[in-house]
Amino acid sequence: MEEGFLLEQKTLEGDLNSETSHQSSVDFLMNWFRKRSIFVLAYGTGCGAIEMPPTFTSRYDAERLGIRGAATPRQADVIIVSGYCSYKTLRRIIRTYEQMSNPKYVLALGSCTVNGGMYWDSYNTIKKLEDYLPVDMYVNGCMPRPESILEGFIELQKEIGAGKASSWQKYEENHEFYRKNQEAVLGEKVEPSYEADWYLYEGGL
Amino acid sequence: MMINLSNYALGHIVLALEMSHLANFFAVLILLSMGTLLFLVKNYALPKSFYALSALLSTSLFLIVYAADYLLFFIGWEVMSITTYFLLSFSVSQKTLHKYIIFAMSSALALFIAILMIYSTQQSFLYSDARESFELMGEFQGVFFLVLILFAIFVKLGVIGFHYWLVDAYEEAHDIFTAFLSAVLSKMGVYALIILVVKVTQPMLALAIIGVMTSIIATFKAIQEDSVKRVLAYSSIAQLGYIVTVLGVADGMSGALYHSLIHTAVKLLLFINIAGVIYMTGRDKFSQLGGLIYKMPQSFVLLLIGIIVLAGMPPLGGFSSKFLIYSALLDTKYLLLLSGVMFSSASAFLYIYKLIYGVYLGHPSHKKLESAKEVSLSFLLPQYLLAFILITLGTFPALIVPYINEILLESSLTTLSFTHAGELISAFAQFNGLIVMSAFGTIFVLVVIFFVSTRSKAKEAKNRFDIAYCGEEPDESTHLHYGYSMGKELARVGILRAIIKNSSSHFYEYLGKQTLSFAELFRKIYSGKLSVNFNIAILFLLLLLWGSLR
Amino acid sequence: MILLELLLMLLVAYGVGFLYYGLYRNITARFQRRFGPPLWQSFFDSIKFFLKEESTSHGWMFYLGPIIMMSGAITTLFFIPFFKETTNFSGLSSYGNLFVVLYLLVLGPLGNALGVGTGGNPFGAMGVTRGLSRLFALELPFYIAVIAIMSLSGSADISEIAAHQSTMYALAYPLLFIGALFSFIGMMGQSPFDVVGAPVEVYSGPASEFSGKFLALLMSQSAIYTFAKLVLMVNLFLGGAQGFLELLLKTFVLFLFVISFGSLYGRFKTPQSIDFLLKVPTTIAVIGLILATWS
Amino acid sequence: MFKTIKSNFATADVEVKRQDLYKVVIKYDRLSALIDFLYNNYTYKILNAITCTDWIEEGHFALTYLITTEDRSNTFMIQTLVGREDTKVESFSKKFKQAQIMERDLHEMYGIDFIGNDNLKELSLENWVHTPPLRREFDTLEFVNEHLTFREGREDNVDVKAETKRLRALKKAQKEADKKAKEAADASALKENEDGK
Amino acid sequence: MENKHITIFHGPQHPGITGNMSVELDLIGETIQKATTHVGYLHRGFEKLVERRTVIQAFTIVCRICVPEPDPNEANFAAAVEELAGIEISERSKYIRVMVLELSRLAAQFLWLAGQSGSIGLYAVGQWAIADRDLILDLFEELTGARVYHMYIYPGGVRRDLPEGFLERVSKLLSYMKKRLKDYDDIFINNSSFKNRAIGVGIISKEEALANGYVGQVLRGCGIAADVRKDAPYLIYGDLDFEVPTELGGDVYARALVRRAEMDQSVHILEQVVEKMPEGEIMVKMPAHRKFKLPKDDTWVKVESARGEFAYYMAGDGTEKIRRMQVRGPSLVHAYTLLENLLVGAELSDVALIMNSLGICPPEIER
Repeated sequence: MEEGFLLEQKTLEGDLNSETSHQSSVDFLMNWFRKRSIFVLAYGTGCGAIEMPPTFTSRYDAERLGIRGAATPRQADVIIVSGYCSYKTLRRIIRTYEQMSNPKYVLALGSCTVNGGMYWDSYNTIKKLEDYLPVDMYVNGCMPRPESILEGFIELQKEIGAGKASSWQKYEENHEFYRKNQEAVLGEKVEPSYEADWYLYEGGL
Repeated sequence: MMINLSNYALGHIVLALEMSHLANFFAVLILLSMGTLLFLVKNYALPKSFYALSALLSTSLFLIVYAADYLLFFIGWEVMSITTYFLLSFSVSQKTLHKYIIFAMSSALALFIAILMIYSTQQSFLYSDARESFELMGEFQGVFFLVLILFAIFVKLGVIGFHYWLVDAYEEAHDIFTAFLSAVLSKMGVYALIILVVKVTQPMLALAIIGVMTSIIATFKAIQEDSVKRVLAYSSIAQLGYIVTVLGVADGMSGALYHSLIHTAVKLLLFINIAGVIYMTGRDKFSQLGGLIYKMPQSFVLLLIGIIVLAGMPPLGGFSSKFLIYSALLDTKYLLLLSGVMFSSASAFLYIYKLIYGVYLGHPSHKKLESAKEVSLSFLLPQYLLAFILITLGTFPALIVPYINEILLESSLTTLSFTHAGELISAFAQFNGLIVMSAFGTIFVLVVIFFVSTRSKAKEAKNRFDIAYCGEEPDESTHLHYGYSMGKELARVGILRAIIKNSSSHFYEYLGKQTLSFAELFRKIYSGKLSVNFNIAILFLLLLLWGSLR
Repeated sequence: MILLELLLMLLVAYGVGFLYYGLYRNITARFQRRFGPPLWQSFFDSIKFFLKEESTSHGWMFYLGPIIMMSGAITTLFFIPFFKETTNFSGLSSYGNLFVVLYLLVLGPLGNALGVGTGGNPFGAMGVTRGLSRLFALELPFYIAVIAIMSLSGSADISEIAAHQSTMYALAYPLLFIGALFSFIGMMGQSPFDVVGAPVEVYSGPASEFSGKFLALLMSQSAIYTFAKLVLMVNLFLGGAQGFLELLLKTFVLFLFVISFGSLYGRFKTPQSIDFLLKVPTTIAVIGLILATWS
Repeated sequence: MFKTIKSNFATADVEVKRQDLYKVVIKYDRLSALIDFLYNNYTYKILNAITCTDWIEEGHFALTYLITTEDRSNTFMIQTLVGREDTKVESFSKKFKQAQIMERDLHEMYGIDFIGNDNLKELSLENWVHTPPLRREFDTLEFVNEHLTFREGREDNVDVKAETKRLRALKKAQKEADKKAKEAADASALKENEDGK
Repeated sequence: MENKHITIFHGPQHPGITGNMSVELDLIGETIQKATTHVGYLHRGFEKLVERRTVIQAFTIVCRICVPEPDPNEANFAAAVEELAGIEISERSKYIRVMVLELSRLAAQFLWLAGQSGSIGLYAVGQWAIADRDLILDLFEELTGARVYHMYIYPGGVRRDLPEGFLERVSKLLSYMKKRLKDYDDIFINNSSFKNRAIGVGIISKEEALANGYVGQVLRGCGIAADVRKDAPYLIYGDLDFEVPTELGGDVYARALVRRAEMDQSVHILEQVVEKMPEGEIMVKMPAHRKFKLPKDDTWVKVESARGEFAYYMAGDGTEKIRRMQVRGPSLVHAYTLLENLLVGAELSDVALIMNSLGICPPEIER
């Protein structure tokens, strides 16, 4: 029994390290630390949140892969958009996302984030998350099982390790595009108070 | 080394002035306060009589300090009390004035009787005869004498139970005068305690216990207050509580003197700082201030130095005096008292943080505060001077030890050992302020260098509302300043609620009501409240005189 | 020479601190019936945060807050000798004493509190208030115990106190030790006194607003701080140590006790924890003090 | 009880739906009197829910108040019909505290004004400027098509019957194509075979 | 002008909130002066979506109304449809439904256990409880094919028959649970730190609870034995032997004790169901789903969920589609009328505790 578990752990970790890439050793080290430590924001945005406790507790124990929860967006690396996203929540997600520090990643859970899922004709949920936020990894299903969430995390970690997960750069570069889409559903007046050049900030200590 | 200035004989009463080291020490405190506060004067349109009365007040203070006999001391004390009354009357409400004058008069009365008791044993007012006179008194008379003296001094110090007038007066007095009250007039209480009690009697455990109780209770009272000046007033009471405590034990004089100096300097610094804030914003409550740090950065840093000293944190001067106080208590094995003092000192962190948070940190609680600017140099200069003194005393804690030793020698007490200015040595341990300061400073600089050179760049938040706020977005109308609320939760703790909720004012209000109804009888004969008080006082005085001389 | 020694002390504290944190996470994981993270996970976390591309700052005081905290932690460490009866690894302890250390222990958190206040996050201010409210209750039993042992040892010098114990004070004066231990659990931020950063109540308390390298610095200092506190406790009550092995053994036993205690109890409310600390451990410590110094 | 209700309030008999569920339809102006009657004379003291059904064809809302006895063994459905446009209804929030939130919900979803309810702010929606969503004239699909984009490839929004037909035709065509291809392949194979020979 | 209080949000992005909702709190110190609940972060317009779908299409989405325990929704929906269409289901399917409902209640109580212990920082209990809940989810997966959203209680019966040996596995789980639940008593329910936090917090009076239409553990925690299973028995609950546990305190601890006792009762009911499970059909004959029409009629059905009475109002209009389906979950009144009153005067530390003990579940409030 335990052997089987240890075997699984070994496989998962081996899977994590399987990606070989051509990076400078500094980048490699940096990305290695980044992928080995993932703080997930405690934000159950939709019904997928019900499978988060199993993922993070004793049965599936995401902490063995270095994945753990973080209370505030300031401390988090990953925001999980767990399922459908009503406009009211979308606004909070955008604000929260913009408060996270670079590099940051978005993991989208469930079919609803892909194409609206069950709620394709609902007047209050968005249908395609990537119009509003850059998504690093979609985990499909309604709802995704803890195993698939872990799988999604490992894929994300591999991409981080290879330096390929760069959705945050995409968000910076295409900020106007995202902002336009966000305004289209949230309305002009609900614009979060950051200015558009917020991301162009340079310098600092 | 004593220098007798003069000896005048009035009948068989000998009056004397003398310039002892102790007197000089307190004179320096007076000069320091007056010197620094003078900077501020030009910012305010003060009535001419204010200056005249201040001059009178300072004269009386020097008379108190340099008197070598009780009669001159008493005259000085009286003049001080009465000029204080007039100085207070510029801004203080009638009610508070009444409170003050009743307490001041009864304390004067008590002092006077006590002095007469000393005189009646040996027919001498001189300090030099006092100890002998006290020993000659009978058991009952001795206790009675001490009670009277301590009552008089406790009123001036505002020891808990006698602080009824003090907090209100501090709050309502003119900003400059509050600083003076806290920095100097309370030190006169300390001086009186040394002259009239410590030098006359054996160390009294009761005094130490009262001191500890005072500091603990005043600390918890301070935590609850919303007004900045009231917090500082309670803080003064608490700090004086330490001095009273340490004067109650043997070998406590060095700690008491050191702490007097530190407390004078730090309270001047804090009150001048707060005066600047009030001058700039017109607000004096935590619930109305906040977020001034980037508007008034220099004031912030100066207040920061002040509160570090007030907290007794190691690199600055506050620790040096605390260290002496702790050592004295440890040395005399008053271990529970020491725990009490340290407990009070640890509790003080809360109001100390509230002081700086409520005024400078957090969010501005009103739009007006966003347009505040740095105060003028006349506010800043004295603060820089005081901050320099405090930092120097932290780095070289033993700098004034030789001088304190002179005072101790003069009172024939054991002196502190002295190696060099950086090292403060007590009976139990020593610490090297220079090393602590330079270690902390060096590490701080190294960490800053390391931190600046890391890969991650610090990005300024766009505005003050860019905070992690559970996904929601605060705006101008959201109350985010926690200044008022700090420490309010303590009222939920059973033990502390007794301290926080009960107040001596209940007792005095009850007493006041009884007196008023009693005074209704006299009202038909006398008119005017004050005169009634005076008359009652005179009656009472006659009664007591008769009692003590019989 | 002394600089080298100080550097070594720092490295040892940093490494051992993170190692203990890793062990802590693994041991609690086993309490919770799970596998737990890699041993050095906390270290990875802190390095990861140092490597963040950006961190949000709220002005220079906010910037300096964690730095003061880190400086406080390192300074505290340097004033605590690792071993007794030797000057090796005694750092700067001969220039300070227990009073200095007791105050230095608070210096860092207070400095950080300034940063927290500047950040303007109400949860941060609430966390700090909780911390400071709890602080005095926490310190009282500890102070009583420490004062008693200072009086017993006749010195306020930590290495002398450590050397003075022929039988360790924890055994000779168990009541004092128990009183201090309650405080120590709180100082280590363990249940039931972990009110400061309680995530379900005040978000994450003082740390709410710190991101990226600020958080990394806070994590690193916490590792150093933890070790410093453990060494202090060993010196004061467990008879000090004579070599690294003894030091690690004693600190680890203490650490293990604290975390086991922490994972078995829920969290008090702030007033409850103050009430409890002012009643039970204080009474124990006072009785201990009276018994210890009666003669 | 039923007789009193019939004679004093209702237009029709009380309908016994289940042994624990009665239903009565009454005029709006007798609603509050009936609820008071049940409240005062019997133990129907708990307001369980207020629901609204939009009968757009008939031009009215059916408001249903569900009142339960104190021992929760029996529920009364009191239904009343009110107009669809600018509906104004007396609030029950003074009598039943929980009515406040239920009415707020209905106000948001149907646009019914509850007079006397002091808080009718938005409950679930945020900055909603369109038709109240649960009214029948609000077409959610149209709204979605107008405001949101789908990922390409999503084909939910089709008529099932037509789609089935289309798929069948597609399948058939595929089959035929397959058949043809097979035939061709067979033919070519045959040819190759023949060639090989 | 004066700024004595401080306004903070407890949620939506907060570790101490039950789901995606928020409570706006005005505090002085940490004492709450005013609480305002905000929901709507999860509003999907179920009631609108149902109106657009045929009955069986609607069946697939109703379970998503309440995430922590979807089965009461399915049961309610099926019961309402059956009542409107006049369908009588078979005995076996009734038993299977009861089994599913009770298993789901047990799972929801474990989730509550995790939340409640997490709200006082006792994380070990939470970890255990979630893992134990997973054992139930495994059974669900075997039975229905899904861990969370089962779509199993089909109008007219249940979707699939029990797999072979399923009942044995259920009884095996039950005997494990019986042993395991005692551990939770030791480490959580009887833990002094939980008692310290929970006793005397969030007290609800009996009169208020009755008058304002509160349900479930809130009523049972103040001594009223309210339980739909007893008051208006549905399915086969009338034939089963079980008790409605009550406590008198009316506080968080009383509600915790009630919940804990309900877990025992669930196990007890499940044992009976396993024992009595009859043979027979699982589905009655149903019309083809595209031709399945509901008459123009309405009804009100309710079941007892893990958090109290869960009711549906359903009206048909003679077509294939449902004219109106209103969901009245237990949380609507609890989250507003109750929570907003209960929090005033409480401390910030109590918020998570009280919310968990009320079992507030936002998706069923806003649907």
